[in-house]
Amino acid sequence: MTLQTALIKQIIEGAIFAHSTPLSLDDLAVLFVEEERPTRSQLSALIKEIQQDYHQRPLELVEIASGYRFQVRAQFSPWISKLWQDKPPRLSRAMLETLAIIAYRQPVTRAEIEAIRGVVVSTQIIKALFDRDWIAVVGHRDVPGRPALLATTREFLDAFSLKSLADLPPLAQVRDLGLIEQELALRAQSTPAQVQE
Amino acid sequence: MTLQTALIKQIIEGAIFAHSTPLSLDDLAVLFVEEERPTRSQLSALIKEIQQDYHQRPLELVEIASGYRFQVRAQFSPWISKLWQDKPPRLSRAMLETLAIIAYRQPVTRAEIEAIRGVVVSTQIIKALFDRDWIAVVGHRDVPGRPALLATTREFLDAFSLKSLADLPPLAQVRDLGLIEQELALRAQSTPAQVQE
Amino acid sequence: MSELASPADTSPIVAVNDPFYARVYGESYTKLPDDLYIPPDALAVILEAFEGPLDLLLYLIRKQNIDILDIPVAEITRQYISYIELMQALNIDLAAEYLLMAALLAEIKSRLLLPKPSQAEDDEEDPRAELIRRLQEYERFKKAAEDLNELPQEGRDIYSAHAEPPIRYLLPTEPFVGDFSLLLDAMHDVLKRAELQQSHVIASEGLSLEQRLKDILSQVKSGESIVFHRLFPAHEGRLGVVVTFMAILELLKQKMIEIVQDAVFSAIYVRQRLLEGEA
Repeated sequence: MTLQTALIKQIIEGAIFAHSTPLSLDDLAVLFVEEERPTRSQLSALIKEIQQDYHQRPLELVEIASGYRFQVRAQFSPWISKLWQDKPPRLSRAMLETLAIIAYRQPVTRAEIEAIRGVVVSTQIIKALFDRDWIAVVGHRDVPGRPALLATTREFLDAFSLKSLADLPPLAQVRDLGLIEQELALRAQSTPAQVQE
Repeated sequence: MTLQTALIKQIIEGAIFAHSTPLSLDDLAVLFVEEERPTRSQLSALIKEIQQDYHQRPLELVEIASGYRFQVRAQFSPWISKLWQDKPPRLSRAMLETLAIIAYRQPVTRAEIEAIRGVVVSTQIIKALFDRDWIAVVGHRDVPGRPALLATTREFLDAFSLKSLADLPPLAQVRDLGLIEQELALRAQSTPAQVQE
Repeated sequence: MSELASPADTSPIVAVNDPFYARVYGESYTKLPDDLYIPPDALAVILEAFEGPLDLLLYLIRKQNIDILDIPVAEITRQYISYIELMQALNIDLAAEYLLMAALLAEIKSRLLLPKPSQAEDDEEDPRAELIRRLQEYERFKKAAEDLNELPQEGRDIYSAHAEPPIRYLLPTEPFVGDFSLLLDAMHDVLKRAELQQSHVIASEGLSLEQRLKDILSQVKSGESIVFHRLFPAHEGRLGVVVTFMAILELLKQKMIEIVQDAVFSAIYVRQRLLEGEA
């Protein structure tokens, strides 16, 4: 490594700011010709330094799924949001539910989503999720009709500030079906009148 | 002004970073409710402080025609430009020549541009410059046909990182139009361009 | 994007975040009072506030604050069907799923009303089990969707920070051989300067192109890059400029030299062109 560490640090800081999407360590490494290229651990160490440097500033350098990005610290959002006249559209419940099922159950087919939600999933919702690059077709289920298998993308994780799917809020536990039946049977025995009108 | 100066400073710093186009003092002022709103001179003073704060960093807070923006310092370009491996197509030479003539000779008519370039200026070129909002009609020459007088816009200045037309390299010092074109072409690479002609 | 906007946004009837009830003009709305005229549109809004029959069922169950496992099927069925009937009475175009669910509930109710075969009890699944399983499953994702909505969203809660990319330089030593207009333009400037120097011009004679070719080559021979303008001795005036320029063009044509520039607006250099393989 012939470049000075200070210069490398400035280059990666500038690059993360200049690029419109997050940059991974690999993205950062290719900015340097081979003989000048820092190792991943060197890059990581420099990123930690930069994170320290911005400690007092209204920005933070965060790691999300596809890499590192600078973002304005959340406490300034009330003011910053005034920069835009139009508030971003709220995500509808239908869209959020569909997205949640894809996120937690991926890969899933549209029919499987419909089975869980109990209603038809509108084409517009699926299209809106594709438009945002939040979902992608990752294959086809080997059943008649070969329906598309849907999964979430890195852009989805980025949009929700997640590093990986493991960072999703835990899905509520379902009581085991066998237990449910036992329980139902027990309750039916103890309160047989309950189902009567 | 009930907000602490330190907080106002952080808000404007965050806002300039968060917004995709430069912010003027007026743009910054409206982030604050009236009773908290800093004056223009207070904002200016805070901006100077922020400029100082970034003295050691690879970016600088610069003022251009339509306001303030952060920009990565030019010396890091050799590394950071590698982020855009697939360079957007360059602006055509004809387009750049036309633009350079308008910039230095404004206001000019199309016929005058053609006289300087020695060739007909295609309608597509003029249209492409209008499409980018780099030129505008500012009047009409009082000659038969009343041809439109073309001039460059603030967007042109922004696109080429100029604060005002006075910041164009003086024509006397400019060795040639070709160099201006080179310069323009390079800077314009950051804006996706479709090549005319 | 129209499907993103909740219908509740534009109506006095608001599906509150808490999905277990709706509000009409601020009043908690849990059943359809007989004496209240509700415009059909408003009911459609209520219906749209539900994401389907499972959602409506969950709402009816939660409203009574009972465990899913304890569904009083008969009562829930009655409520559910009264909702559906009202919707139909108001000509609301019900999704088929709502009707299917009504049929399923009716079937479960009737099975539960049948006397249980005392011995075969273990073999037969409780008719509610499948419905409970589906309700539970749906409720998990309903909750997951709410959790997802709580996460910081870019553009809503989180603003990414960017700076303009640096102004780009030419790649160092990228030759622009062949860009003659560049040189011609540069010439203009040189000529202009030469004119300013006119008073210093002395009688110029014996300026030969051959000699100038050799001179230039010898200047760049060492591998040094020479600033373009330096090649033009000011004292030679216009003629000297022309001869020098022609020599440069000739050497370029013969590929003996090349013109390079390290950065925009930096000086133009002339240097010896290395042969293939020498570089």
